[in-house]
Amino acid sequence: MASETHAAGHGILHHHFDDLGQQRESNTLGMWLFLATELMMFGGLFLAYSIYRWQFPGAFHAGSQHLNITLGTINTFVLLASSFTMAMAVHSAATGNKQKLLFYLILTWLFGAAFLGIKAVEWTTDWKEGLVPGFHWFYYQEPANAAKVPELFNQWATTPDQVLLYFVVYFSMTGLHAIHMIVGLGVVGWYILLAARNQFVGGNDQPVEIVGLYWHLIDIIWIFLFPLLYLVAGFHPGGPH
Amino acid sequence: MEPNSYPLTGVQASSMAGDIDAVALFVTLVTVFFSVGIAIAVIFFAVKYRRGAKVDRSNAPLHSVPVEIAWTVIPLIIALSIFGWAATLYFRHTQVPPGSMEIYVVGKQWMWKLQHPEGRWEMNELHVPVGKPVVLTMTSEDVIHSFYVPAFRLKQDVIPGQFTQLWFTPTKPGTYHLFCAEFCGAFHSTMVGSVTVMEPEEYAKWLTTGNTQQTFAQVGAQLFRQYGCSGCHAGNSSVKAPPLEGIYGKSVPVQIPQPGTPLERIPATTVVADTKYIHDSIVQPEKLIAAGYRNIMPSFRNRLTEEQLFALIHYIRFMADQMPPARGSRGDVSGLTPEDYKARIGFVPENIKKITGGSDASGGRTGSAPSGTTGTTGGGATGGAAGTGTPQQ
Amino acid sequence: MSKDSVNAIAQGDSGPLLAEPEVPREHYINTNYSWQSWLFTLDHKRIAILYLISITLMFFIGGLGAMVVRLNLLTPDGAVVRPETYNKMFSMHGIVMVFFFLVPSIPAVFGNFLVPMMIGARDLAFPKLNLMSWYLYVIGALIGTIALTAGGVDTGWTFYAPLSTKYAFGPVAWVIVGAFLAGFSSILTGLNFIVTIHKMRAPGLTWFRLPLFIWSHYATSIIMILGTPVLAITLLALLFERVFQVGIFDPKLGGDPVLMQHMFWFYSHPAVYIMILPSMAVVSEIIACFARKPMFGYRFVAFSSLAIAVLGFLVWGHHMFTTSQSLFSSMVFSFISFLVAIPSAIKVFNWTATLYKGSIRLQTPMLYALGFIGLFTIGGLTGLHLASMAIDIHLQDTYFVVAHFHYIMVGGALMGYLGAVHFWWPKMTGRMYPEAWGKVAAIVLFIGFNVTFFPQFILGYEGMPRRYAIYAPEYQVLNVMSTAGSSIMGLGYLLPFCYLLWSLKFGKPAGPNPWRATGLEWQVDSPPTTFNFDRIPIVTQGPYAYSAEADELMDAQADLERAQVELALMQRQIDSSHVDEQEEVAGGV
Amino acid sequence: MAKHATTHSHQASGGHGHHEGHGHGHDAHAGEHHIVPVSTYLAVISFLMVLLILTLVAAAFDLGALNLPIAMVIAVAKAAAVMYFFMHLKWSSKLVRLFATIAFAFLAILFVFSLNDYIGRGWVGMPTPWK
Repeated sequence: MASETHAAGHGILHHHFDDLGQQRESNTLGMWLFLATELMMFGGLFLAYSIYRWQFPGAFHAGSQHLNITLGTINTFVLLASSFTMAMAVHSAATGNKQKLLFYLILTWLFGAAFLGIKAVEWTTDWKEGLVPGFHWFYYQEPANAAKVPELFNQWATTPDQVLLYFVVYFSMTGLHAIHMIVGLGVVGWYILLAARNQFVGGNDQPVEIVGLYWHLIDIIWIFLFPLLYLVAGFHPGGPH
Repeated sequence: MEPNSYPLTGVQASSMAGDIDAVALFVTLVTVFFSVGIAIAVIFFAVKYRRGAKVDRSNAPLHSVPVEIAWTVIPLIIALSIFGWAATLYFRHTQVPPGSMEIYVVGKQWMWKLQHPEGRWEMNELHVPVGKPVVLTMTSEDVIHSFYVPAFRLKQDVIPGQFTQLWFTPTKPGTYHLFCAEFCGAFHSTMVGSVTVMEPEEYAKWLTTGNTQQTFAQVGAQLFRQYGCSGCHAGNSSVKAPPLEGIYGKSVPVQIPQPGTPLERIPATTVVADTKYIHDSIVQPEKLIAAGYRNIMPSFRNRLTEEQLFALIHYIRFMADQMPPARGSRGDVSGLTPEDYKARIGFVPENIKKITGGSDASGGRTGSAPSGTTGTTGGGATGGAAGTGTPQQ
Repeated sequence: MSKDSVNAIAQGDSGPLLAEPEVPREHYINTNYSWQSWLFTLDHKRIAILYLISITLMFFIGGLGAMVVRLNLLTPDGAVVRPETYNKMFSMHGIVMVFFFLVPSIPAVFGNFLVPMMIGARDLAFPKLNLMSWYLYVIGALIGTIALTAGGVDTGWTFYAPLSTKYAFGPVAWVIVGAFLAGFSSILTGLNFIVTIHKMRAPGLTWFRLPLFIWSHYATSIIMILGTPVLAITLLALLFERVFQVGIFDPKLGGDPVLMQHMFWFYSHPAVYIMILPSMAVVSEIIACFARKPMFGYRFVAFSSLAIAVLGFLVWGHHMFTTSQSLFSSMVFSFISFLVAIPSAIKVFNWTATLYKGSIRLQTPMLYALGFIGLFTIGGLTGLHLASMAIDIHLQDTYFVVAHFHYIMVGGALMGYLGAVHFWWPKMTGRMYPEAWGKVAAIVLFIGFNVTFFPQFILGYEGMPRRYAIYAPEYQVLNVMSTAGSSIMGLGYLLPFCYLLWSLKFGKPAGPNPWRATGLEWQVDSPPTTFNFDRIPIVTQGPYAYSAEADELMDAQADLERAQVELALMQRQIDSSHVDEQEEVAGGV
Repeated sequence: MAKHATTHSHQASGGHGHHEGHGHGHDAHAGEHHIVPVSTYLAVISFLMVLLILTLVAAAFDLGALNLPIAMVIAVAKAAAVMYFFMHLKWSSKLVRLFATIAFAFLAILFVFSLNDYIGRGWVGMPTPWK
């Protein structure tokens, strides 16, 4: 490792910092700046979402009908819970409790994996139903679903093309979110190994805090995605026809 | 041709050109004033205070709030006056004058197709009479293009899936460049042509020559039958769909569908049936539902070319000119009583009474059947103003 | 007086060379010559050098595109290549120059090299991230340039949908990947700068003691981290749409190509400030140093950088006056565009005022800085034409726009970059460049630039659209003029390239502070050691503690001494015939 | 050599001092990390779960145009709780809070100025006259 360390007694202080306080603050600030870029990046998709939903409200209502609200709710629960366990992991690292740190990190990882698993189940269903734009889009072309097209007109005032646009937005947003989850899982998994090797002891708890910030941001993005994508029409898909 | 008063800028051939050149000249003068001023100051200082020059260097000021304020506020005032002037002009540029002669433009890689209502169409060439406002209604078949006539000092992007408009009043007969200004692929630089401004009599003569077996409305009428529009929309065909005679340029009652809310519960509102409304109704029939009808029309998005859409729109407009509906006929939806609605579709939209009850609108409408292009285009142009018709949730 | 100094003076250099002209024994370059020590370095200075080499390469690739473009425009029907090739060439020129040269140019080279030194730090806050940003840049640039040269794309650097997603030929997806990676590299650079400037300033170095270079780079970094992610997601969406033919901007589905333009310009307009703010940073440093005066209105210049960064985010719609953008929106964007002119004007006025009562030395960096002021003023003011909505409907997408942004990008950003190269060359390499050649190149470049781009203003007003391979014959005269100018400009670029390379071996050793400049970077050796400072300095004063009056006195004294030395030398020449030997010794190894 | 020394001292007095010292440009106090009691985290996660249920409840009623704003308000409350407590903004330095705010401010710029256009024009794209 080229970044030799020289502060006496502290193997964790990098050479170019004066002291641990400065290093810790820099790391925190750096992570928050990175989160700001992540927010702006998702922001572009949220903008596209807003504009198209405003223009094609029907498509977004109709499209959201194809999603499984139950699984979405469970996933939201899972991700909120993982945020809690991650916060606890950070707490355990700060208090120097290695056993608890390991426990909570593993729990966080499991929650994250569960989230992706459930997401995978949802996507598989979409795939089977032919709701994946560009790859497997036939739902509204199927003879069996021929009746759905006039229904789209009558009930949701929309067309298959616009529902397709909704699904493009849906897969872009959840896809980008899932990529972030996968990265998060990788890092948390690696940190579990590091924690097992006593890497986060003796005041070196900050890496856990930093990865925690990232994890919470993914959670926050999902907090918005859930109502925006799943609950467009809520549970009142009403309207007699 | 008379000598050009702005040798560096080319001919001014539209009513906007002179004004745009004037504001551009002013901004150019500002540019010259400041850049020359700065250059002189820099050179003067560089010479006077060059190293070794025996000059007074004592008490050099390092900051001065009054000076900073001065050179903040003065440029600001200049900048904002330019903004005001240019914005006023631009505002005028967006207001299509009533009674403009309408020409349809379709851009595609790498040609312009221009359609005169009288039936004559042109490729990469545009003939217009001098002194008469012309409005181009434009769209693209593929990528973004931009309709640019330097002599008019005007351009407007031509965007797929959207209508854009550009109007101008040619002021000087002659032949001018027509360019595509937005990069549109391999042969972008050959997507050029010419605009010929003619004396009105010449133009009238020109219109009757060449490929004019059919008027544009006749082309539209053919499509109207070919694509089965007449099956539902023709005057006597059916009660499933609103008849289209006479609706162009008028206020028509519509319902803005709200997802999940049955049509019966949605109050009706009115929009002006202008070019945009009819275009939308063909490619996005689900967006606005003619009040009192079911939403059963299929979308023609991607099934009709933009040229065909223009022809259909023009035909519907033509019907308004030629066949004013009699009061109370099927074509005149405003004449329907709530009972008529009930009989026809089984329900009455919530506030339809409010809208159809006031007979001023319908009275005015049947009273003077519009004749000639001028009247209806006026309606169309103002329609653009009033009928923003954006769904509100 | 030491023998060395006497000899340095005896050599008659124009600036008073009082520093010790010797390359220090140990510095960041000679610590290790192995390729690993360069490719895995965490030293901000070495990473800066890596960037310098890679962006110079990119500059010449982009320049190649420009050359073909200019040659082809010699005749109205295309002198050398077919329209398709022409389109690929201007796209290559634009994409390479914007994404792989201008955006990283000053921040990644000089920002990396100088920010830590100027604030008295040993390195940037995140050295590994810094190295990673270079790798992202190199990979992105490689993918991008290979795709651009091997296949070629005809999208222009703006990638407008649906042209780029459906209709363009060639490996558009790969070019987008390249630009995406370069974007990420710039995010990491910006992040590093912000944290470093906030957290690693030397004791006593308060915000208002910071050099304006730091202020400008701070503002630049804000744009980098907040703007670039939006470009990234736009490019991702384009990529998705290009590869799978189903996408967010597809008009066939009801998607809106104008939304793509909104998202693109949300980054790409502020990106103009990513390119120009660092140049302003350089110019502020050079003007103060070569006028031997503190910056006039320091605080106004500092805050105008931040004002530009923030206001710059609110004006992107002025690129879209001729699209279907709503009138209201256009009005707002136009109004703010006029406001953003003000902080730029403040800077220009303050630079000019700094010259007043200075002791002005017209050495090469100063020539570039003064050239910058002139060209940037013209470029900025012609921006008013384009911000005026009514004029813009005539000028949008014509050569007027081309001329305008080249006055900003080349006349501004590139002049600043070359000024920085000359100003900090002695610091980076420890050697002086040949001053006379430097001046010649600067003047050639200035003339060539104006001959190239001034005619384009007229071309544009006469209505010649940009990106035309074939054009109407009446535009030929001005196009030929422009091409002629570009060949002069090309020479102006080759000259520095040659003499700077030459100076690496044969240049005179510079000593720590050849310009007698203030600023912490000048207090360390040239080239500096790996960790810059032996001891972290304590700062007690603001920047630019120059005094024109004191310098004049010192110079007069130095001139006197030089005259004495020359006299002595002449005496000695008469006395003995061993002068040659002495000069050899003084000239250094 | 004497000359060199003079030059150097000129710089030192003119530029920045070059002394031994160990003060810092940063606020040493803010660097300390706060140990948050577990009870706080428990309270926050309970709050989040309640809000999740509230989201579902709100979605079960057809409130027309109100559904979306309500859902968004709840989501903002959730996000705020996560940021404030889980992400330690409550105990963070002013600088970190500032940048957290700036990110949202620039996101708002992106939204407001883009939507400005869309709300200001008819969908099919004719320039909408000034009103």
